[in-house]
Amino acid sequence: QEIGVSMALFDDNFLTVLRNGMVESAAGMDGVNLQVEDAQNDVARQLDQINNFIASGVAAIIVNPVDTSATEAMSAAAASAGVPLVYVNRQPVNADSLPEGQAFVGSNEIESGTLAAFEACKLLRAAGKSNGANVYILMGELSNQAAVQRTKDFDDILATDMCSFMSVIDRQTANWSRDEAQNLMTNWLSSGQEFDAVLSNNDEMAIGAVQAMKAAGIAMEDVVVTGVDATRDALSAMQAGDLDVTVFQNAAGQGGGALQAALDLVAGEAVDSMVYIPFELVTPDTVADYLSAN
Amino acid sequence: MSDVILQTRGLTKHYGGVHALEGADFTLMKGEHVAIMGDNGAGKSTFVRQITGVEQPTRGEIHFDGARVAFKGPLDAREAGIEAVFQTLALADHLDVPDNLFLGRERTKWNWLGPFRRLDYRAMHADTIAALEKTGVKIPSIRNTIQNMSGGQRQCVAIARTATFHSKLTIMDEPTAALGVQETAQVENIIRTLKSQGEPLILISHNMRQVMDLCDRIVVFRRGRICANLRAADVTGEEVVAYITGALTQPKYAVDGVL
Amino acid sequence: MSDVILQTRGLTKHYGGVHALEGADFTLMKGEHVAIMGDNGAGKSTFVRQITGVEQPTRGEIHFDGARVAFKGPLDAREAGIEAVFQTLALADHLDVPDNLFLGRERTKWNWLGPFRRLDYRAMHADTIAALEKTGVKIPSIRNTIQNMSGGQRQCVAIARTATFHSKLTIMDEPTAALGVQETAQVENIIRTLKSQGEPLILISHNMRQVMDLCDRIVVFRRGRICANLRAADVTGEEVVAYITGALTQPKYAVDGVL
Amino acid sequence: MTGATLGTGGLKYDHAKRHRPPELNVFLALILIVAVFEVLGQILPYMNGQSFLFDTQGRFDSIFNEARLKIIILQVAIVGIIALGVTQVILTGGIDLSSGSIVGATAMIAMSFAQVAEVNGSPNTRAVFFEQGWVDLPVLVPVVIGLICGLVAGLINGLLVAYTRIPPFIATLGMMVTARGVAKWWTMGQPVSFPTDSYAAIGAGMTPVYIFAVLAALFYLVMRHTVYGKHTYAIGSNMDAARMSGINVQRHLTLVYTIAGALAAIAAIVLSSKNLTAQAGMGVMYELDAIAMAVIGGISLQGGRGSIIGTALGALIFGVILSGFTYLRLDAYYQEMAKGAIIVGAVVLDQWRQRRAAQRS
Amino acid sequence: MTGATLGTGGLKYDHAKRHRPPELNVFLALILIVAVFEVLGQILPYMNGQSFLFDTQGRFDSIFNEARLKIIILQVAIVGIIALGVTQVILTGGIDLSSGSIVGATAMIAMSFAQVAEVNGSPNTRAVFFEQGWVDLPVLVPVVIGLICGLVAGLINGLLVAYTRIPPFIATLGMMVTARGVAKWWTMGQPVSFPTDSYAAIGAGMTPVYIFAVLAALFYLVMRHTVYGKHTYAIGSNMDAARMSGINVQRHLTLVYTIAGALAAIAAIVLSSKNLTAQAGMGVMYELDAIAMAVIGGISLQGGRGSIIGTALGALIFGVILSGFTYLRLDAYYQEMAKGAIIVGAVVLDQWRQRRAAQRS
Ligand SMILES: Nc1ncnc2c1ncn2[C@@H]1O[C@H](COP(=O)(O)OP(=O)(O)OP(=O)(O)O)[C@@H](O)[C@H]1O
Ligand SMILES: Nc1ncnc2c1ncn2[C@@H]1O[C@H](COP(=O)(O)OP(=O)(O)OP(=O)(O)O)[C@@H](O)[C@H]1O
Ligand SMILES: [Mg+2]
Ligand SMILES: [Mg+2]
Repeated sequence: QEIGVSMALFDDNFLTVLRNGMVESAAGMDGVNLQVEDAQNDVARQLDQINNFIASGVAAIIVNPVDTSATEAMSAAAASAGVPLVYVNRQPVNADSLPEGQAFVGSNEIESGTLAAFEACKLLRAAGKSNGANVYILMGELSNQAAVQRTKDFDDILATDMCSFMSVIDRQTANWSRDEAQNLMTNWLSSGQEFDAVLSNNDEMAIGAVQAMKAAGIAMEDVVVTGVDATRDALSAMQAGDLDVTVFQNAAGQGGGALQAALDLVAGEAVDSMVYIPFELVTPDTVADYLSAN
Repeated sequence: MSDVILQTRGLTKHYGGVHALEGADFTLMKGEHVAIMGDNGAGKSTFVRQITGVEQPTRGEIHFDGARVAFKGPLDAREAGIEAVFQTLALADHLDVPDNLFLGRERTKWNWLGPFRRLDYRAMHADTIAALEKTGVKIPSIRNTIQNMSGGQRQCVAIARTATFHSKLTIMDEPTAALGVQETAQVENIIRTLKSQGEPLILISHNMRQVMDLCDRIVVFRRGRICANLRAADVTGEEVVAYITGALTQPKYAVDGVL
Repeated sequence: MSDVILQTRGLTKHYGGVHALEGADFTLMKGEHVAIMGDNGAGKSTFVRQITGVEQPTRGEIHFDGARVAFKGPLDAREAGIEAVFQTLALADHLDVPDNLFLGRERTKWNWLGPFRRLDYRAMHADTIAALEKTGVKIPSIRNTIQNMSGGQRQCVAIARTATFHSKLTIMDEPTAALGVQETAQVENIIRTLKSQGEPLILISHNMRQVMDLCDRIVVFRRGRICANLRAADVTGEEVVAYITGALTQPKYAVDGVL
Repeated sequence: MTGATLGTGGLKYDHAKRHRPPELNVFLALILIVAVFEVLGQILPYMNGQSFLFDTQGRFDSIFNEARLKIIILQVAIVGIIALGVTQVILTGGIDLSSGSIVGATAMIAMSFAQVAEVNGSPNTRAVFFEQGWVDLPVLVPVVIGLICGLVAGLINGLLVAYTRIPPFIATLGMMVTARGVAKWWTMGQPVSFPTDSYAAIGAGMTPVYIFAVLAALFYLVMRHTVYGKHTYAIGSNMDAARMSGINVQRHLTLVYTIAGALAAIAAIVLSSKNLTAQAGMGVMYELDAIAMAVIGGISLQGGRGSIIGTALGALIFGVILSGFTYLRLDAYYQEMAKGAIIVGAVVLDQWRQRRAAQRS
Repeated sequence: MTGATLGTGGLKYDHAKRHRPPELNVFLALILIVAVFEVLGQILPYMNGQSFLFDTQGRFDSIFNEARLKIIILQVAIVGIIALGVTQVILTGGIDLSSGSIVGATAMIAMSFAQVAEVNGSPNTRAVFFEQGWVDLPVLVPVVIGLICGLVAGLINGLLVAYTRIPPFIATLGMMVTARGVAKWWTMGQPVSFPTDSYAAIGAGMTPVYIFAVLAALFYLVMRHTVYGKHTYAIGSNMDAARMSGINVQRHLTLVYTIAGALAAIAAIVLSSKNLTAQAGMGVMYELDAIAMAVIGGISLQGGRGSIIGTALGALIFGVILSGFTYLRLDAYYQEMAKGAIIVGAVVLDQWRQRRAAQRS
């Protein structure tokens, strides 16, 4: 069986794990052939890829949407060609109204930013800064949905009574990149402003910020740094005491799950139209459990 | 003053430290054919570039057809009625002969379409052949692009362009430099026709015989300055060469007491 | 055969449908100065481009200095000992005069550095002034870039470049076209010096007086073919013009029975 | 045309040899690439003899794999529209790096005026102008607003290039960065979805292909038969000569860039309609694809040479490559590597054939 | 130099007026931009009179905000290294779009030979060559391998441009796509982290700035005082003339692109070392930044004009802009919009001053 897979982006650490999870479980099955395409973060390219899959006559399609609000056209294309379609990892807008033969396997993006920011809030309180704490926010690429969502989650937490003591000095984008985050953090440091926490949309940027702070001789115990993704580099940084919070999402599990759902749909079996896999908070206390996970 | 078509006063152009043109006072009467001569680098082409608006002079005034003018660009000069064959020819390399001949004033149909009006290739084509035949040049196919033309063929295209459109003043900067014997004769005929039609001309040339044959007056440039203004009928070729090389200077053009 | 420096047999070049050069058989003896004349577009420059390796001929053989050659590019031709002034001059617009003069064979120091060997600006500078003075051109500052030079100044730079380096064969394509009276005389002197040194030369020119003065032999091109091969001492200017215009053709060059 | 009217004589001239349109080479490259895919499909064992263009499984009524033919054109139609504008810019000797970003910004802005009032029965509170009540507007509103966005962006490019004389690369690079900023700022990065049905119809099905075809035909005529086209070529061939010939170069350049902006806007409208969403990241790298299409189609980056037909063929080559890779089930990694090689290969082939033709003749 | 040796006479010539290096304009633009930030810092109320370049809080020994000065240069040093190579390519009249992707591929490959054996006490089983036992290698190994990668990529670019005569835009666009594919394929998209200490030292602290400074000085001398430099300018000024003058244009172009590739590789090594990681997406858009730096520094995209000093100043302008925005805490959206405008503005200013200078003199 030929299964077409369109990934939002190949050079994303998390999605790479997810993709590999899928490829590995396919390798373990007989007669299942995966064709994985890279949509390079372009919704239009993704739709074209789906149409190309249809032209090639694949049995089912798995889509990791570039953008969850761009899924309507994809659902329509697959449905009219009668090809089963499974969305993975990012919840499509039309999740409640998916056509017959389509499903979603993944998690709710809202959780990740919320978990991280709330943990930061608790850590700052524990450190006795509940009468006022300054934070910097590192945002991902502004045209990217995860960046927008996670930043919004941060804001929502910061707006709660419990965490409103945290005030944002500045928020800037570092485009998911460690290098840009490093430069940005150094720029912030050069203004000499005091701060207590750095909330980052992903781990890479958090690590960049950590590197910049360490280069400037700032003691990492005094600053709360949060990321999202639980990448290996991040876990290592956490073990070293640099990173305080990150959020884990079972990527490989999602990949395998999506593949199974697709095969079930092809076989005509009943499939839950929504399968949720929750985010999990990672702190120095629990880091050991995740070391070999992603 | 109504007999004067072009007059410059104190026209000056400096390029960085190079004083390419210094205080040129020049007058051209209607119907008159004047030659400009001078060493290489004497400032002749620079003078032409100032009066055709290709460059902005550093100083000085230009009066054309009774009014003071300050052309912002060659478009202005052409609209005022000055046609020029530049030394650099100003041809578009990738276009063919008719395209170049009519560049900027194409024959068109459906003119209400503004910039999208339709080109009348047929009319331009026929006119091109006619214009080229006047210059005597042989071009196997006018549909070939200019970049594939020989040096003389290009020059003839540029001359044909100027000769095709009527103007108040024609300027030719070394028009026959690259031309063969026959073509030179034809172009000289074109110039004679202009004379008989009473159209004024400024001709830059290094060819003494040609200048003596065709022009009423010779203005000599030296080191960026005018150094002589001679009636062609009154001088010999040797005398003109003497002015060019600096052996002679007319008293009224002497600078700093140096003749 | 050892007296022959250059010989072509059946040299032919077609550009698309244009038969620019057709079966040219041409021979040049050591120490001989030959002029090539002909209408505009007759194929003279095309001929030069084939023997200097700028283009690859469609057909035909070239023998140079006793060996059959097939130059892949102008670099080969130059290394074989052919120096040329092209009609298009081949100067780098944004470089200054010494840079252009020594382009491709700079005076250098520290030669063990290979492509990164150091330029000896001082030596090139001095030599440039000397070379320019031979051509008689006046250039206010050789540090100015070529794009800021007048037409004649450029041409003199190109000529100075060729004259500075010794070669087995020198080719000049209309070298004095843009030159003034004085500069032309100087360049003619350079050519006479070559003659006295026994260096062979191919000179393309439309200037009858010049050709008659300087050359031993005149080869006339017409419509892409050689139509006459004349000893300069044996003919008059009028006769040559007759060959150029097609009034005359030498019997051995007649094509299809048409003279 | 008889020989007599073609020139004023001189050399012998062989009329038969004259016409050798360079687009022919591009077309042959296209055929060659299709053939390679077809052959690979036959010889690679895992392909089971599946055909690239033909219907071997009886899925369609015709002998062709219609789904493939459609997607080949459909997936390049939108970038193709941009490429038409970019072609004109390149013909003037310029370059337009901003088209992809203009697509992003225009798509966001146009889409936000094309919102439905209700989604699945409940009010569409996420509509950008929900509070203003600007929902369910007639389709003309978003289209006109989108076009205006593109025109303005193009106009700014044009004014910068024409009047300040900065290199087009820089003017449009600036616009590229700025327009991308606008796209993100418009809704603070939020995507805009749920267009009205009439807006959604613009890019539905094969409509993008028709729009591309009509525009391509139109601009083919314009470039070949109007003063606008002639002046575009003249400026690209020798800007100084064009100026000295009395062409109003500044006004013309402004017009060219403005038209390129408008075409990017059309592409944006079609794209957002086709995808039923607008995203700030839309159109990233489209400018490079559009330029590559033009150059593969034989447009010289020095300006002055090439034709719209070439660009259209270049777009098709792109479409074939993209589809062909999926058809061969090539790993995404190798796809990228191969895509680079094929782009280069197509142009090399073109150059090589051109030079051989020049030599042989 | 005396007047007598400067020329062979003719016109009156005013030696005093000759020298007006165009880099001066770029430098003035730089000063202007710094001044604008400084003034904005004083007048914007929320800035509390904080200074851009000066130390108003007594944090440093000197009067300058040294942290700011350092980051201004540090954040552009790496792209600056690329820009040195790109400058040479542009001077030949070409363009290099592949440098960013070469950075990505080289960083991945080099880094995978620079892995430590143990992370946090446990074996680094994820090291790319863990099974082969290629861990804890001497720093020379990844550096040399990285350089070879860059050289090979550059060589391919150069051979394509020089021998097949396809436009550099296309050759390097192909390499851009291909190299990005290689970067992703090398580890199937996995990032490579945990380098050895010696590798990590290459990009630590201010070392990138020193590397940039040394390379810039070196290439300044090379471009100005060696045959290599002269031929680079000559080719960009008039390739046909260079060929007819007997320069081996093909060999020279190959060399230029190869050197550009090598500089991209150096940048990649420094970058991955500085970040202690290599990612397939590294270096995206660096090529455009590098080109923009060069053009802001006055390098003409037509080739033949400009100097390495200009590029270095262009890089500084970039650094100042980036730092200045953060300093002003400008919203990310407005940053992008403003960045575009400033790039354009800097070049417009430069052009305008040059033209005024030409006019006035
Ligand atoms: N843009 C420029 N910048 C600097 N110098 C220039 C520029 N243009 C021309 N010059 C200089 O001005 C002088 C006059 O040049 P011009 O072209 O007017 O000479 P000319 O009299 O036409 O000579 P020719 O007979 O060779 O055509 C020359 O010395 C030339 O080097
Ligand atoms: N690349 C080319 N493609 C097509 N035709 C060409 C090309 N180069 C030259 N020609 C044609 O070949 C013919 C000969 O050109 P060539 O330059 O040899 O003439 P020429 O004898 O040097 O003339 P002139 O005295 O004007 O310099 C011309 O008709 C020209 O149009
Ligand atoms: Mg002149
Ligand atoms: Mg010639």
